[in-house]
Amino acid sequence: MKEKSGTNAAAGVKKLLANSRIIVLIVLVAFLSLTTKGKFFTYGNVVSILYSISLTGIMICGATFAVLLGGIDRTVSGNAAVCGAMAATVVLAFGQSNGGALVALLAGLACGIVSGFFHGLVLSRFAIPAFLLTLATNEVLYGIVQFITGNQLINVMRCDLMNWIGESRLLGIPIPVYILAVCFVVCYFVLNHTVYGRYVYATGGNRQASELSGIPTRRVIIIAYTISGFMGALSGFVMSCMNKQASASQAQGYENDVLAAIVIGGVSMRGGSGSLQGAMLGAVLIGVITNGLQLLGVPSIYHNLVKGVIIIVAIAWDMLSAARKSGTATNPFAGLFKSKKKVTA
Amino acid sequence: MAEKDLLFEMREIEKIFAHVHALDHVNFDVRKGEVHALLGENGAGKSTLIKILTGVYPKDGGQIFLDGREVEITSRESAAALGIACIFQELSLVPTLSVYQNVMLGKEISKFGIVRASAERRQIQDLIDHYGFPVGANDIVETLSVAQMQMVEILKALATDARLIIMDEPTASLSSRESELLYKIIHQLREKGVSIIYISHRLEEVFNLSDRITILRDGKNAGVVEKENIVPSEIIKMMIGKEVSEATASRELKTSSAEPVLTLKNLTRLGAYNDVSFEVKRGEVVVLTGLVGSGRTEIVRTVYGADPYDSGEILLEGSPYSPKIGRSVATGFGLIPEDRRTQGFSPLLSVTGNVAVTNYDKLSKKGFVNRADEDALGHRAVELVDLRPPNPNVQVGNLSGGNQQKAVLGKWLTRDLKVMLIDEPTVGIDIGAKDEIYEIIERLSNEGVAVLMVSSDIAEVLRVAHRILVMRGGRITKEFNSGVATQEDILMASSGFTGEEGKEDAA
Amino acid sequence: MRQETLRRFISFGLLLLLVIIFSATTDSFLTWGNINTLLRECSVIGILAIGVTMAIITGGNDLSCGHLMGTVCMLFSFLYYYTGMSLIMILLISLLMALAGGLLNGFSVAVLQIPDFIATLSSQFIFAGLTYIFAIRNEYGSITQTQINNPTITALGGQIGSSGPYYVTIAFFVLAAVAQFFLKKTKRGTYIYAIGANRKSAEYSGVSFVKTKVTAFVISGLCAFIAAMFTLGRLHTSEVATGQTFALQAISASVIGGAAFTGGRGDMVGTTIGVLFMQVLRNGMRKYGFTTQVVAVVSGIVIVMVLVFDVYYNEFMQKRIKRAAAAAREKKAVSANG
Amino acid sequence: MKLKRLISVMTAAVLAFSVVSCGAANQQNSGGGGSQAPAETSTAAPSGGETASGGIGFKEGGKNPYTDPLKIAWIPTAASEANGTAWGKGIAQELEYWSNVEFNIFDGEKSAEKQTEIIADLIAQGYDGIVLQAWNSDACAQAVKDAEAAGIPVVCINIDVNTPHAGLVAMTDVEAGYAIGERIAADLGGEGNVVIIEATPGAARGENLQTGFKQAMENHPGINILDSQTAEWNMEKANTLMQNYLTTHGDQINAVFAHNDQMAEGAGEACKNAGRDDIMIWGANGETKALEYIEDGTITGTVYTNCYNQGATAARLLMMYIGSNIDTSSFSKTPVIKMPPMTVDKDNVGSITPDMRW
Repeated sequence: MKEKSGTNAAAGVKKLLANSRIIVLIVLVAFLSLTTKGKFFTYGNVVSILYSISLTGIMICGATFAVLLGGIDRTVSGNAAVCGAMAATVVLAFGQSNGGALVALLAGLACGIVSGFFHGLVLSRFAIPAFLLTLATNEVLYGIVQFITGNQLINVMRCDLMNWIGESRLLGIPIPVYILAVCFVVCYFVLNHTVYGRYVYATGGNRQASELSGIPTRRVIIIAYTISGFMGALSGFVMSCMNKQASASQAQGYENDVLAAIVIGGVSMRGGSGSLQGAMLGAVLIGVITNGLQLLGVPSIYHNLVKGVIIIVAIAWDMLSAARKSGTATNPFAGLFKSKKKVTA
Repeated sequence: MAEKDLLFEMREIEKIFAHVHALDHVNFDVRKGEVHALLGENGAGKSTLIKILTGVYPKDGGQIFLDGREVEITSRESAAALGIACIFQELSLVPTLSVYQNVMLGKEISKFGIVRASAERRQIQDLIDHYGFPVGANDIVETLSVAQMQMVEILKALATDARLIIMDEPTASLSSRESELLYKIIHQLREKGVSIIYISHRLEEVFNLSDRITILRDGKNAGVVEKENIVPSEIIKMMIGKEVSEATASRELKTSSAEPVLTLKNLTRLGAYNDVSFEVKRGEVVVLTGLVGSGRTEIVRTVYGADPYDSGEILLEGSPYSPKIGRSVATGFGLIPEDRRTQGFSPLLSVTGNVAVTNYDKLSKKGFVNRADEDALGHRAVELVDLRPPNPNVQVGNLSGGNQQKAVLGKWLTRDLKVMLIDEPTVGIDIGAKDEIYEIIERLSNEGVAVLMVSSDIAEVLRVAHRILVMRGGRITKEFNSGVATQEDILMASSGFTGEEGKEDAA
Repeated sequence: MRQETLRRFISFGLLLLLVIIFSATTDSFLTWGNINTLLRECSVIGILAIGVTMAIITGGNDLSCGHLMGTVCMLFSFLYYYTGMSLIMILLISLLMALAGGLLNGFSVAVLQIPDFIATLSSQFIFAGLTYIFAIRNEYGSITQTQINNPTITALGGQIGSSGPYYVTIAFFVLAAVAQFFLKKTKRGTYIYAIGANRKSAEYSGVSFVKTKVTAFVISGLCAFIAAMFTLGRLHTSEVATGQTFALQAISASVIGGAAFTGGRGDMVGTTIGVLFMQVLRNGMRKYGFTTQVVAVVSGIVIVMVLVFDVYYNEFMQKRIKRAAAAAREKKAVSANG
Repeated sequence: MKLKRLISVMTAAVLAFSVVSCGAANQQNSGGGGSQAPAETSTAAPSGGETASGGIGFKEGGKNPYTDPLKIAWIPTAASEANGTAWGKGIAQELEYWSNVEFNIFDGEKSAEKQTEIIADLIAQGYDGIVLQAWNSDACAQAVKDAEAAGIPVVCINIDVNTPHAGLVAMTDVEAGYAIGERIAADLGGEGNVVIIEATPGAARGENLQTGFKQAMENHPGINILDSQTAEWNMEKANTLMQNYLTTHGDQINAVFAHNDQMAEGAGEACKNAGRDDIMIWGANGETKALEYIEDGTITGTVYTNCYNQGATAARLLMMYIGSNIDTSSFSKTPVIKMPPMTVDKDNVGSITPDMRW
């Protein structure tokens, strides 16, 4: 949790620059602006990058709560698919009216909340690895989606409200980007300016100590996974609006992109450290890399390779610089080549 | 200093952490077959020096000599090769492996990589029988008690027939009986010519065990004292640079006349405590003392609601009270837990963060946090406990032991408490910080808070208690509530002596 | 009872329960043909799980072993198709590729000190990228495949006699036994447990964190190579998506078998039970002709129930042991004072 | 009723053997480097397999498809894909005519290993027939060979496997790609620039469409392929990719070719937002939503296939083999039934009646 003890803007910027991801981002932006003859750094392109990460971004707002508590939520994609399918079915039942869309949204979000609540309940009571539990329940959710959609595409073409969300723009910026911004601001506020946010960081850092200082740790965990379920569902609804369609295989694979962004954004997997803005920065970084590669016309087959290398370089730089600063960095190669020779007499 | 019988010498050692001088031109040497104590407050550089000697940290300046020749210690292996073995404060055992695997870790007897387990098991069992340790070679470490684990640590050092064994706070969690066993072993080692560097906060232990004492303060040498001219108060002054009175007898004990805040009636829990009844009055400091494992911590955890109890009754200000951990803080309880590192604080939060987390019932407005109020409370907590350096924005995990405990105290001082529960407040804390913590406890009782404290540090008990209850095997066996109690009275009561010499009934 | 044996007893019991349920309710489950096929199906994931378990025991993880296997398969096809190299050379280069993959993971975790999750997540991207690059293309640049009908490779997919156990199943059990011996009986194996359970203490005793982590990931790379060869034996070709979901299945199997993300726990017997459990569940579900959605929901729920039961039973046993010890202590104290 | 069914099965069989390769793709798809592209047109009658009686009759000791209970399996690449479901519906509708058939669907989970595993299991369970949408023509070949050897006829849908087996009812990937290529070239008058939105690299359908499209491009040197990148079958990713294409190439782009309808719809949304209604956008598969997008002009056209028919044809072919004495494992070449790729655009989209839409 970034301590704002009145350090002035300069110190803040300095700290920001120390974070290697910002530097990698700046280097990337500069490089891409030059090589794409200025096409990269235009208003339109920046908006298109934000648009491309809006769905994963909404999921990240929810999943970060789970990761800060030392867990993981792989069911963001399952919740998105269930909510999308439920919403499409409900809105069709209401004859694709705007009122129907609102009811559909509530129905979808309700599914997300129920799913998140269940995960919180189980994970706070039993010491099960969240990675594995949510892996299994994601399968269950996609099974439920197949029930709802009967493995067919549910087309929702005529609903004005959903079409408005899916395709229209305000001041040139698509609605999903606004939704992402609102989610980010709300979650940022909850994490950094509310009691609950402080409880999340305390419980993530040391659950036993938090319990002993009177924090209702079980409730903290349940609420965290409920928020994650809610955000997954909301992202699913927005996706269905964009695609004007709900399908049984919607949002598959998004849980890996969400996890990659959160982890690259510097949120520790053991819980207790990292921030929402860091996770969002991870998403932006991946978005910029993908966008840059597409603009440069790099064939798709090389995208994965480049993405993997850049991530390793950014994180390694971060880790080594942190170790060097704190004076504990012994020569990493010492262990590798065990010196056979006697100690220099 | 005769050169020849010097085993180890460290000259002009320097170490810089994030441009802070942790060690500034420190000199330190150890003779063969000598018990050399290293004293100094937390943060004086003791453990940093040891970590350089054991190759954990690289040194930034100075030289190290073995038998007169200069040596470079770059890693654990090179230290072990030189015959340096170390027992660290926080237990460094592999919980999922067995005792013999732990002891032989890194120096297995093996052919082509395949370990000859039976040979190792026999060798370790012989060593155990030789020194009479209460442990089996095949036990899995995570099933052992803290005391037994400490024994395995020492076994590890012995197994490498090291020439220098460094012991960092070895008796912190041992009972007096187990400590006696350790002293016997140290004497045996000294006969065999093994040198020992001994670090402990139990000064009486250090004074009668060590041949020489080196004192460090703020990363610099503060003096070397031979066994003959050890003067306790002098040495303490060198350690903390100011006067401290060491109590050998308690104040005038009295039963306070104020109305009881916390009352326990025949409280019982199978295997922990049995038929315990006592009261803690407003503004009174009641101390439960006794041997490790006599049920004291369990009582405190039960009152706080962390553990259940089988039968008996608890009254708070006269009315029946069933403790629930979630509501304890709200109803005015405070707890300084036994194991500070794992139960005391959230390491990644700052002092302000930890303090705020415990006080949100009065800090937050409708769930929202006011950053300014939080900072104010953080600063107030830092003043109340006189945290040095007084910066509330440092992560508590990075503070020294004494400051961590002050931060935990700060969590509660900022609240208006009815009952303050304290469990072994000064384990692993230096003399200076200990004194300040006692002053804080006294200030609490003067403000009318009922304090129930658990402690096995006799000097501490005498220094702080208004009333002393001695426990053995889960029962209160003796109460001192009048006149003056001395160190011997308490020692005798807690180890089961009933006044006649020499008869000790079973614990 | 040691916690380890207790944990293994539970997972073996659950496996047995599943087999009994399926054998009772469908007659086509408990036939040698089905069991033989079942063992064949889970062996490739089993071989990968051996490597993954090593990584998990060191307190880490390996998300990239499936993708590495895919890359090795594709490299083999690439060399086999485009270059006239001898089989031995191709096998050697593929082995080097697999070990290099393991080394990359080991290097970024141990030397660059990147947390296992991020390191293997990134190497997952790198291996996927390499697989695309090695893919064989027709003159229009589209990815296509070719049959590998080299006798030795196709033999790998075979079985003893006409209905005997498949070579891949034998390889899996042999490798599991060798790995179990390595973990329990050798120095390097003890170091893997030590680094996983308490890194600092292991390092203080002279165990090199770097070397142990590199060993674990290189073993995982070796397992990926062996799994790749048997996959080629089975499919006679390789395609871009080969193995991409295998890592998650291998991790699930290891954890159900008793390995713990916190490190220091787990072994090959547990992992083998976990692999068999997952496969019996998948194979059994297929016997009822449920619709695809029912299969997904039921198998997901069964895994969740197993996880919850496993943890609950452990807690229950732990409490019982503590209470029994406490009662014993109490009796001793009473008899002393009585 | 049974007799009528037998006759219709027989006619389908005859149709299979005298298949006429429709559409323009007549030249042999040589395909460099020995890769056998599946779309070989074959008119060869199944050599061998004639029984002594010289005609097609019931297999001695084999199952009588009308009375004995049968078990048929359908293995799509992914149960959750719309076209997979449509084929499944088509097969189910067809099998309703046979009272004694137990029809089960197994999820291929987009993995050749998984489909191989399922097929091995079906052999062990003694299934009578398998309809397979292979994830990969080579990777599933061995499993199909095992099934055929065990006397289980395997009919593939859309993607063939490189081993002779009972039959293939193809939606024609290469021809579809070729047809779209020709159509774009014609509409642009032989001159102009095209961007391609690819499927997930390595997916057989995507690669075949790309091959067909590039074959067509050989006839029109004037058409230039500006860029070709993947959107992983995904509508929202295609939307972003199209925006990036517009950013990079701007108004050079005259046409877009996407490997499936959803990606084409994504590109359509992106172009609509950018105010570019001059760009021709082509998809493939012919999903209902694509047809509606064609109707309101967001995308130009697609290649439609009646999946229900395709499924029914596959089922019909399979049932024929089960009853007959034709030993499909001894085929030297796989008989192919081609579902004619119907290029659909604004004018003829009306001809696809609602019941044909999936």
